[in-house]
Amino acid sequence: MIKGYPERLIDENGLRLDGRRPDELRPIKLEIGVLGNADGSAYIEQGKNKILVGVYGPREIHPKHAELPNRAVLRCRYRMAPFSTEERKNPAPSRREIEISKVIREALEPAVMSEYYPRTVIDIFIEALQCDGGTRCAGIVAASLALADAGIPMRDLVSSCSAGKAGGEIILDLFDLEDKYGDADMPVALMVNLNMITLLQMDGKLNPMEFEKAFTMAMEGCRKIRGLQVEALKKRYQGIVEREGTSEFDEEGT
Amino acid sequence: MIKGYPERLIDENGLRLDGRRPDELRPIKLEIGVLGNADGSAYIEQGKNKILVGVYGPREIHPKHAELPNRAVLRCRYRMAPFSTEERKNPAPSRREIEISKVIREALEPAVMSEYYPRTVIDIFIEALQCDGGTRCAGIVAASLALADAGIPMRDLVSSCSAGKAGGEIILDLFDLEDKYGDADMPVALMVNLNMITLLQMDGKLNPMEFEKAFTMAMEGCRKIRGLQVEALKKRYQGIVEREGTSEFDEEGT
Amino acid sequence: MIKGYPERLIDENGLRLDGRRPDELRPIKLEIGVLGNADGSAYIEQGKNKILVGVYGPREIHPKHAELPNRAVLRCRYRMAPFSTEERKNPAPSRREIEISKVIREALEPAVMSEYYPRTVIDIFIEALQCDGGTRCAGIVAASLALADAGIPMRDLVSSCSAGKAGGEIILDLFDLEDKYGDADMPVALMVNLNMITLLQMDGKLNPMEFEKAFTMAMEGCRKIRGLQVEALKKRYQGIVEREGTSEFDEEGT
Amino acid sequence: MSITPKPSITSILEQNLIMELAAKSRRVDGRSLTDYREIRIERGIIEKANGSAQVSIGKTKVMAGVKLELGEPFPDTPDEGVLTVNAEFTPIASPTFELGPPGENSIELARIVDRNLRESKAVDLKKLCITPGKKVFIVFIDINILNHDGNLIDASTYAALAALLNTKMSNFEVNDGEVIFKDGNQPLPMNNYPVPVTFAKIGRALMVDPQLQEEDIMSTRLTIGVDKDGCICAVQKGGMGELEPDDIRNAVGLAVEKSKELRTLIIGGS
Amino acid sequence: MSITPKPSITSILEQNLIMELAAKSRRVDGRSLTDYREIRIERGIIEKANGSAQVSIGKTKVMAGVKLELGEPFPDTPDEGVLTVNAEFTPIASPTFELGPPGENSIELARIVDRNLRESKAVDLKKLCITPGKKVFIVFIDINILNHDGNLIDASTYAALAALLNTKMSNFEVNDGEVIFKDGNQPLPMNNYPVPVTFAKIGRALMVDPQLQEEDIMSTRLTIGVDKDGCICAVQKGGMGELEPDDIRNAVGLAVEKSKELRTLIIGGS
Amino acid sequence: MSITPKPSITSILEQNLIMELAAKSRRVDGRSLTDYREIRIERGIIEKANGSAQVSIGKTKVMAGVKLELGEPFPDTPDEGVLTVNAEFTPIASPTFELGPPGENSIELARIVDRNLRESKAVDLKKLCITPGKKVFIVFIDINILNHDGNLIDASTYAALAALLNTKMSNFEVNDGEVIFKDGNQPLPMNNYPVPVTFAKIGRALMVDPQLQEEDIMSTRLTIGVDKDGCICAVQKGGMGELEPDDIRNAVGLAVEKSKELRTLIIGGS
Repeated sequence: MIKGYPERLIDENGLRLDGRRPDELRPIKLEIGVLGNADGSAYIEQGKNKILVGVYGPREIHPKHAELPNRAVLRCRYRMAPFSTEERKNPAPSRREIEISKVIREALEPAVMSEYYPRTVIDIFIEALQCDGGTRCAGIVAASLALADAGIPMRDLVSSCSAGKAGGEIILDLFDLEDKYGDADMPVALMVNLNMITLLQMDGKLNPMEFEKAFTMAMEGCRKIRGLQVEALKKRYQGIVEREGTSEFDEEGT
Repeated sequence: MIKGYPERLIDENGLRLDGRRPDELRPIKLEIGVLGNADGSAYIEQGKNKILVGVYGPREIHPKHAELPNRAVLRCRYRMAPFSTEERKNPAPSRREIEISKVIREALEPAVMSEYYPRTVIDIFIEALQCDGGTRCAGIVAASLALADAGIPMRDLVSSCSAGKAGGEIILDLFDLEDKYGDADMPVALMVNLNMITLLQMDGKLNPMEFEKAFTMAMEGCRKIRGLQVEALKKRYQGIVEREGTSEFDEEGT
Repeated sequence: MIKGYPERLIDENGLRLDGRRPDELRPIKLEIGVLGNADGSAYIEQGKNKILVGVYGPREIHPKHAELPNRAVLRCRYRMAPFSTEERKNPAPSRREIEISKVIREALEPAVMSEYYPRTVIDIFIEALQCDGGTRCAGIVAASLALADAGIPMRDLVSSCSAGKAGGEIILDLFDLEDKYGDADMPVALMVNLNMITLLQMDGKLNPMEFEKAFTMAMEGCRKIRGLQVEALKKRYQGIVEREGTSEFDEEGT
Repeated sequence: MSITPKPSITSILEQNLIMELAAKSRRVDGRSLTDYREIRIERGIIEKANGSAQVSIGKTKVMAGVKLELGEPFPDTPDEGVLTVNAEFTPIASPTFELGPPGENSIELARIVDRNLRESKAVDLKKLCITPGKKVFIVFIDINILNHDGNLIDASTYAALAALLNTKMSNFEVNDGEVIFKDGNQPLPMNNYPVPVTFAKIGRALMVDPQLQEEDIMSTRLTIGVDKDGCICAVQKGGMGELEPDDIRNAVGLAVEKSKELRTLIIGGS
Repeated sequence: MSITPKPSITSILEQNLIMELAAKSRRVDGRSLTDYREIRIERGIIEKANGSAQVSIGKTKVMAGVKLELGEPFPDTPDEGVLTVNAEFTPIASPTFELGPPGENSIELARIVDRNLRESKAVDLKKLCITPGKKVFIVFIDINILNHDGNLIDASTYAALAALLNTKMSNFEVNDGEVIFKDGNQPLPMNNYPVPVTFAKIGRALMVDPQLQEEDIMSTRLTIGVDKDGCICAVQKGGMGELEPDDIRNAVGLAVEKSKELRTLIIGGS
Repeated sequence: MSITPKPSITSILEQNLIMELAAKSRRVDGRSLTDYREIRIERGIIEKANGSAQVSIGKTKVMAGVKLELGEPFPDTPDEGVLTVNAEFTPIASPTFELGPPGENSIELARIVDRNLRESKAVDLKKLCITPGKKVFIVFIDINILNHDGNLIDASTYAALAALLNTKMSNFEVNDGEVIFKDGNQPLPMNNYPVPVTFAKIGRALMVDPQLQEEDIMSTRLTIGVDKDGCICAVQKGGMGELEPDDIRNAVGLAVEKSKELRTLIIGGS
């Protein structure tokens, strides 16, 4: 049930297999506060990517000796559902998932003001329900919103997007086929206001000029995505304000 | 080395493959106090089933944080020896063994007066040395006796037996071939004096009338088995009294 | 890529496949203090065997409850690198490695004066980088030196060598082919000055007279190897003295 | 190793409230003892799966995905496809779920879903055989718990059943033992539609579809699976308590009734 | 990772008693240094196994079961069947046994049993080859420790040997590489009967068949496996202590003698 | 599950010293920001491996071994050999390394080495195919960290590359799908020689080849892999800190330069 190799990734009009221009993002849908139990949660659809993030914490950490005296510990698990990929994924954690969990945690560490919550843990659980390329970036985007939803203070939102190369062109936000059959993929995470990179990976082949072009394009993508993140937060915040406004009595205002 | 499918499970005289009538139990042999080290132990043979149960406790629990402040924790492991089945069983715990460990523990929980021993653990180890259908029931019967042998107070003995359907008949105490090629199997555990069900599972296909008939038959089986359990305890108790009677000096009477 | 079975293990001149006489050791090279981080370390080449040993400790033990109140705990891991053998070795610990870790620890226990360091652990890590027969003996020889290098007091050095039988002859220090295609292998460890055996294993077939001859030959091998161990320690000690002598100022003499 | 679980985290006040209401056949959220919370089913949400469904029962949310692969049959059923159910309690679903390999609760859950489907012969496994003893379709059903607010067994089985009903398999020919996929899809061959109804016993009351607070203080759980013919196909008692024989009889009767409307709902939009 | 074990749970008083007795070549249960406890062997108790035996030495109780299956040979012995020994320290056997994957003690035990059988060529593995390099019989020997009162090595090896001697394999024909089973049974082809004799060193005394209390305070354990020809086939020193060279010489001499009567007992009723 | 690591064990005094020096573009061991420590490469030290190399960068010491075996290709690249990289942080290498299955650091390390080799197409995998879809050579690269004094990524990749360049494979013929090995050896077919350059950011300074003390206090790590054509083939940011966009631009420029001399050194004596 393997799909064939695509003949070409960019057509004669300079458009991609899914009809996008080189520097165009896939359609993105963001929702905040989608889970009942998690302290914060968010859901992202980016093309066919569907990713759910739940945040618990700050909360007590077990085992106790894992705590840090001067900050909250961040724990992060990125996990692909068995049905999320073309071929079924074995439920046991793969090396890929373990590495991605690490780079996502490291992409969020600089933003989270963990020093406010010593001796606690903040758990970030990322469930990739459907994977179509760029899931670590999409996961970071949603995780950032879920952290905000949990009320955890951050120095900046973390926005994330990949760029790369396929069919000879530098392109933004690669989907699965472009990632698999293209020439290079470079996921980037940026704290836009601080102008600081918190994730950078690349594989493939790019000469230094192409690298620069892709890197700049990825940062531009991050900025666009930040706009969507802020919009989603506003919508959520408004929603809450409106709902709270309708409550009959709310003395303590919590 | 797989045996063939049996032609029919009930013959023209209404008898089963092993010659039993529909409501007849397999021959059962019960022994109590069969192991040297365990605090309590029991052995059951039921047809070809051979099961050994050892109980340790109440004793200290490790890790300490697993203790409960107001009762003893029960731990239960049901395990099939690699040579216990037609095909060799891999020694690693199977999902089946994990589920059976859970339902057996839950079948014993209502009987054990665990509130007498806070902050301790009572370990129940069930070793199925040969399996021929109905081992979870047989395991419960023997575990009940091993708990008594360990001197752990119980609200009632737990008795257990399965009923089901094969060859169109509702039958008691299915053995392996009836379980595998029959239409339904329903293991039941009953605290006979309290008339309370502590285990109930079923798989197969029974209409509500058949269900009722099988359920009633299984409870009847439990009552018969309780008779055997009490007999075994009397024999054991007598044995102890007699042996103690012959000891030369026993001031404190322990 | 399996090599063929050798036609005969001892030639018409009584020499072995690698040209040695029956009671001859392979060339041995010993180095002490070869690692930067370990508290003590040693390296042995014995024929094609290449083994690196690092010792850490006495140091705090985790988890805490593993400590002993009246002595240091010894922990020992013998491990074969995946590229150390003819066929690649799976990186997961094999039953063979687990058993060898145990017998090596037990071979060192009688020598280490663990009572000097209660509530601590001494870790002995043995990395077999290339294996060609007799690696447990070579590992013990190097571990003994690494313990000395770490400054851990010992009642005696542990020296170790195997003897066995191949091509009808009793031979010393078997290499891989002799071990695999020979008739018996017997690894021995001896504290030479105390004349005490701390490791003894054997497999194969030896009548009692052959056993005695091989056992005696193995102990003789241990004595020769002890000479090499002492020499290596002297060289190392001299090296340190000389280097310390050249330091400009060393008031406390540490 | 099965171990007595830690007790409920529901507050004593809440516990008392639930108990008192139960004694009057009432519940905290106003439902009757035989009412389910609102059930919503979304189908086909995971395009990369052969079939998928997300089921919500109140705030409980479960996703099931079906993947088909070619593989070997079991030795004792050489002419049948293989059905395999796996459940994961993803840690986003509850503050009490822990990471790591599946524990006894998720294994029990998967096995109850499996038994409902297997014992009712829901999937026509004979039709999934390519070459007897050698090659068959394997039906992987993976269940992800996304939010846990009680009654995972029913939600998971409904999601699994809805996902199977949503499953499309490529048309194919068998040529000399090799499977050649062709254009177009066909539905998975289905024979039966088992529907479990789960009860909680609180005090002396037996109530369907317990929410999390109710599960936390129930003494016993009882699941009755009913197939399309009104026959019982799978039963499981859970929890550390006990049941009167008549509890079971009552539950069976009620489940047979209740399962009909639930089945319509699950098959519904397929 | 091998780690120094926790010390004995035997009381100091008992320890002193055993030490003092040992100094006078005596033992707590009145045995001489060269006496085994009573050995009982039951054969064929597990009908579903191809062979089985339960061995008691005093209160130590061990069960061994043999299962035969078809499988692939090892690449370096393509024309031989495969022998595999697995031992489990079931937690019913001792308050100190822990659950979980086999630890170093059960692995060491299984490997000593394995070496005794393998090095003495006890099973005629050549006769278990069906198609060289492709299909052979695999002999699974599974050892369950049921009660631990010392000397598990001897009890386990005797049980394994008795179970092999009790093993029946179906008659079969090989037709075009396929095994066709026929009516009737044949015994497993056996070449040798290795018998280990295990010693404990306590103080300066060397005593056979240590019971648990003795094992708890012995400095060193020594096992000498002797085959039917009076040759040594497997040796293993265990424990954290040391041995004088003459201890080993004495043990070898005694084991060669002692193994004869033990062998008669084990083969005995087969 | 990735978790915030415990903080550095480097003393505050040392930390301050390193920070102060970094602010002046200086380093504790006197190197400039763009200097590597002394690199030494020994080749072919493990005769039983097909290829091997030991690389030292200062006191960091890493060994890589290459083994070739026959096996099956991946389904999506049926006409290519398989490359697999495994790294073990052996506990002799550092007091902080723990036993047990590979953790996230060794997995990340192995995957970075793997990506450098794979993305640059270093090994000509097409030439390692015997029968498409059925039989190919598998190239196992196993990396053992022997002493950890910082910059494991560079040391490991250099060792892996040097070991591949040192690898000899038996001459062979393919006859009817079977591989027949013949006398003589040939080198492994290589296409490219990727060389990563790793930077640490301390304060505002970016320095190559951090030693352990520097790694302990760096905020961020950045690795730029450069292939023989001066193209970037693999990048990885690590650590809990952040980078300015210009840090990355500077690092890329420097890495392209720096990798040339390093490549000469690594290919050097091959």
